[in-house]
Amino acid sequence: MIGKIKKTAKQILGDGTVSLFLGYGKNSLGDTVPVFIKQEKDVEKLVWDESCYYNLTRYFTDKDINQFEEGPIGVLVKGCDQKSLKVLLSEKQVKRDRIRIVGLVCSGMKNEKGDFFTKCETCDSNNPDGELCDVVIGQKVERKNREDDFSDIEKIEALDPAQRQELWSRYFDRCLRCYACRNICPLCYCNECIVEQNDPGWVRPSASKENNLYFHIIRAYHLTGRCTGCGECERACPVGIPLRKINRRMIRAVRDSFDFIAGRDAETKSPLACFRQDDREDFIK
Amino acid sequence: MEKRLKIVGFLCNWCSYAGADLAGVSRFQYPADIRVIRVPCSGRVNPLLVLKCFQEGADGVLVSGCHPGDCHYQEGNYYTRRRMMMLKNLLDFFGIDKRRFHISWVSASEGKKWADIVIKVVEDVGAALEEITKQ
Amino acid sequence: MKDILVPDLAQIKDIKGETPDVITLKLVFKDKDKRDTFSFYAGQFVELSVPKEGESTFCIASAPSDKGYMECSIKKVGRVTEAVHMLEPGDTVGIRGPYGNSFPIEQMKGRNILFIGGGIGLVPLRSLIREVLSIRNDFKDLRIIYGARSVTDLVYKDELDEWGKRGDIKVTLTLDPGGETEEWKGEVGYVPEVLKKQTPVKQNSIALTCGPPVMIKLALNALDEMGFTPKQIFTTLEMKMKCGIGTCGRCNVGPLYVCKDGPVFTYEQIKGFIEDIF
Amino acid sequence: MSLSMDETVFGKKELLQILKSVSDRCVIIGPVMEDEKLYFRPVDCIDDIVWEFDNTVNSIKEFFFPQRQALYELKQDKIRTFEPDIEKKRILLFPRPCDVRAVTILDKLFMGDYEDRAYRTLRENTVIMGLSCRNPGPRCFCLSIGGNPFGMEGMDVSITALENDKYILNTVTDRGKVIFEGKGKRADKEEVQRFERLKKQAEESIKREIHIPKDLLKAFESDYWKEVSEACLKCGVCTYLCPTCHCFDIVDERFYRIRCWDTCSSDAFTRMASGEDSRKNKFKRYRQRIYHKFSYYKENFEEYACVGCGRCAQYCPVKTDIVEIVSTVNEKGTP
Repeated sequence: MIGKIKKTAKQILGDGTVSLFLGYGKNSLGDTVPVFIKQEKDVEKLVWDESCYYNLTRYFTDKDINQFEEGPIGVLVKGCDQKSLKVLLSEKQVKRDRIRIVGLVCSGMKNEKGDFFTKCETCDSNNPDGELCDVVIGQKVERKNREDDFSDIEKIEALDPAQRQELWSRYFDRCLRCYACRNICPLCYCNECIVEQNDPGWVRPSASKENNLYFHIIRAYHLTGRCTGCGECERACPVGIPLRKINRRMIRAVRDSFDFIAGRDAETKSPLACFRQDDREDFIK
Repeated sequence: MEKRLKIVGFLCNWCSYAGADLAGVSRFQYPADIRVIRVPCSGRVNPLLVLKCFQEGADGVLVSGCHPGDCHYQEGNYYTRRRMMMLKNLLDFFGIDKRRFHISWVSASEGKKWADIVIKVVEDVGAALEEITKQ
Repeated sequence: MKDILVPDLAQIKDIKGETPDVITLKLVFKDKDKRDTFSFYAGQFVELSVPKEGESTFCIASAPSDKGYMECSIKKVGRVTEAVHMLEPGDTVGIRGPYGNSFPIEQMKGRNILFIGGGIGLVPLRSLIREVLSIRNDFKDLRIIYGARSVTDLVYKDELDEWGKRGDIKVTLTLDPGGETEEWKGEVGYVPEVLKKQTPVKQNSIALTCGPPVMIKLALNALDEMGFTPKQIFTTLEMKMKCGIGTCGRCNVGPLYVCKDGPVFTYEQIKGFIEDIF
Repeated sequence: MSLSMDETVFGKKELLQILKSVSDRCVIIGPVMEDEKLYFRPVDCIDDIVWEFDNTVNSIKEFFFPQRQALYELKQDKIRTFEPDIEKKRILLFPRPCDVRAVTILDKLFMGDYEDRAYRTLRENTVIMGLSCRNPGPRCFCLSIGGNPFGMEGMDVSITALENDKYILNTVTDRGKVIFEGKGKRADKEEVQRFERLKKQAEESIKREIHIPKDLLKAFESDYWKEVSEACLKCGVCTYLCPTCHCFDIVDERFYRIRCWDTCSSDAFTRMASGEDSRKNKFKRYRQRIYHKFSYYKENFEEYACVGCGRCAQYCPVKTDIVEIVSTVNEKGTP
């Protein structure tokens, strides 16, 4: 597969279709890292293995990568990354004609310990959507769709409010407010995040149990109806806060209330940006 | 004297605010634990405002707007409905008691309904807080 | 032992409006000892706190020879400064300082001095100009080039007039194109351009500049082109600061901290780090 | 520092006994497991402490320079200051030599020209009992930056595991001596030799080396920094977990003035109220971090602000490797 990836990259870099190619490479420690390839000769840096967990669509909205001005960007996307890409397209954050999508069939990514990520165990998108991709590389794999298994969330819901509060405050107590969760998220692209605004200070910048709680509520709320569950936030978190659980809870809420799943297509508006007259209102007095 | 609660009410100018006014004029009795902020539309109530209230120590928050179909701006309250539904959902998951956050539709003519809602909200918030202090 | 990060309290004695968005506060320390012992050099700054809002860095606008009080001119731009603008005479603020180095007044003696200021950047220069004028005979030619966006944005108008009438100091005022009115008698054009037109003598001279970052950058270039050596050019820099004592780590220009080693630098000191300043 | 035969040897039980005997007078801070990861935390139960580990997620800097610290309360016309919470003395148990060395590096800043009172108070009321690093991790590079896996710099007591139930103690300062005076057994020749042997083994097992160019400043304007920072996310993982990163912010929360950690990669770090930001691009921020550690700090305090713990490379969400980046500045960066 890596041969085909390199060949494709070489080709589109060589004929000038793209000026930059986003892929996976290795650093001197042997860790997989995102690589930014600008020259044909550098395609040899590309790798493909079970540690290519990065969601490279994150770099489309990176203000420091001005490559779009020079020409389209080529990118490797797995099925899960593609969902984020669809949200970005529907939110007009990236133009389809400015990217070349190389879809990769993926049979799961593993963490440093060698275990599959939870998201991979319940993955329903091993095969990228051929209609969206310019090229798809890899043999199609058959996997059972298990993405609607929310039993982990239900376990938390079964607790009473005080217990839930205690559970989360234990996690948020060690939150460093490093914002890795926000910064790695392909959909957290606001020009100025509210946590960095000081007037009014919506969220207090110092890390305390309470301040962190509000930061995480706001983060999760802002991703409601948009998050595709790629789980990069949870992976990036240095102190192991199960952020994906929060996001998945909202994925389920949006699915149940609005019959919407983010990342299904690149056209439908986010559910909080539209409405139906017959939305449920049993919670309203 | 019993300790007063601090409940922030975001009231739509076109309906609930007038409803609350009517409640006053009609001398309907309701607790004074609510502090009213007049907003041009319930759609103006950014969920951040609700969170900020909680963060600054509010015991409860009430967002009140027009009945569906009655929005002065045609559709503001429909957005509110979706937003607040999700916010309520999320707060609940983090263990912030559901009873501390309320949404209501009160029209300009529903002075009595306003008074009843405030009574109910104060009761709910009070009960939620009591549980918290117990623990 | 007193905590270095804890301010002293000062009372606002007077507030003077300079422009629609700049006011000058006259501050007096509440503590008598502090009032008597507080001294500073022209170019130094203080950290001013407003309760509930925060702390920000402001240059001292009064001269060291003005005893018993201190002045700060503050432009409304952000959270703290907006809060400052809401204050009234009699209100209390916190003051830490003075911090930083100062203008090289000894080195300036016996030389021609060129002051180049833009907008609110006149504040630290005003402190220095007042000081220099109080010992006028120690210096040779004095020249001020000061520019602002429009007539209303000129700060210290009364003093500028006064200085202009003195005869022993040449004052050139300029406004950004479009900011002038019909009665305007001064120059029109950006400060660095006006500076180039004036062709000040570079021998035995020292140039001092302060203003918005773009202006400083272009003024430094202009002075450089005119043949001023990097050692002859002094600039006072303003960067985001928090601690004021070189520990919080944000205001550095290379290894030098604006709060501790600055805010007054020679062009020579900062030349290698221009990318990180402007 | 090498050992003489004045050192004492303890069994694990004995050590626990001694620690327990002081635990009512002292707060004990040590490495404990929390959801499968190891952190330094004040412990309630000494038995929770982990005795064998690579390294913790957090460094010990937070016990001297807390992530969030109320400095004082400023209300209308009154200031109320707070004392750091040191009702009891603290024992910091088992930090690695790199982390302890980091604290001595921070001392130069916080107890230098301007003295930070809170920092000094916390520093003076803490006894540090470090644990030598017998099995350095794959990302460690302390040797090449002036540290040592068996280093004792900054420690009051240095503890080294000789074998399963045998620990050799070196009391470096009087503060450390007081606790262990008259206890334990004198180390014999064999034990001292074993210590030396383990030390050598540990040193040899460190394969990573950082090469810091002497003329780093020459590469300041190089495009190299744009290249190496491309993948950077501008998050604060590296700076917050770094044992020497010390930049902070001062903010108001209600009437409290709070000092909290800040990071040079944050959007708000150098942005002024006017919107001007002198380090707007991420390559500038990344360069600032590298230069602060390897150039500016060295120039101001004669020491690199890095101890080679490898946390930044380990926890970086995009695995940016500081060793590789700094070591190749010369060949790739100098114009």
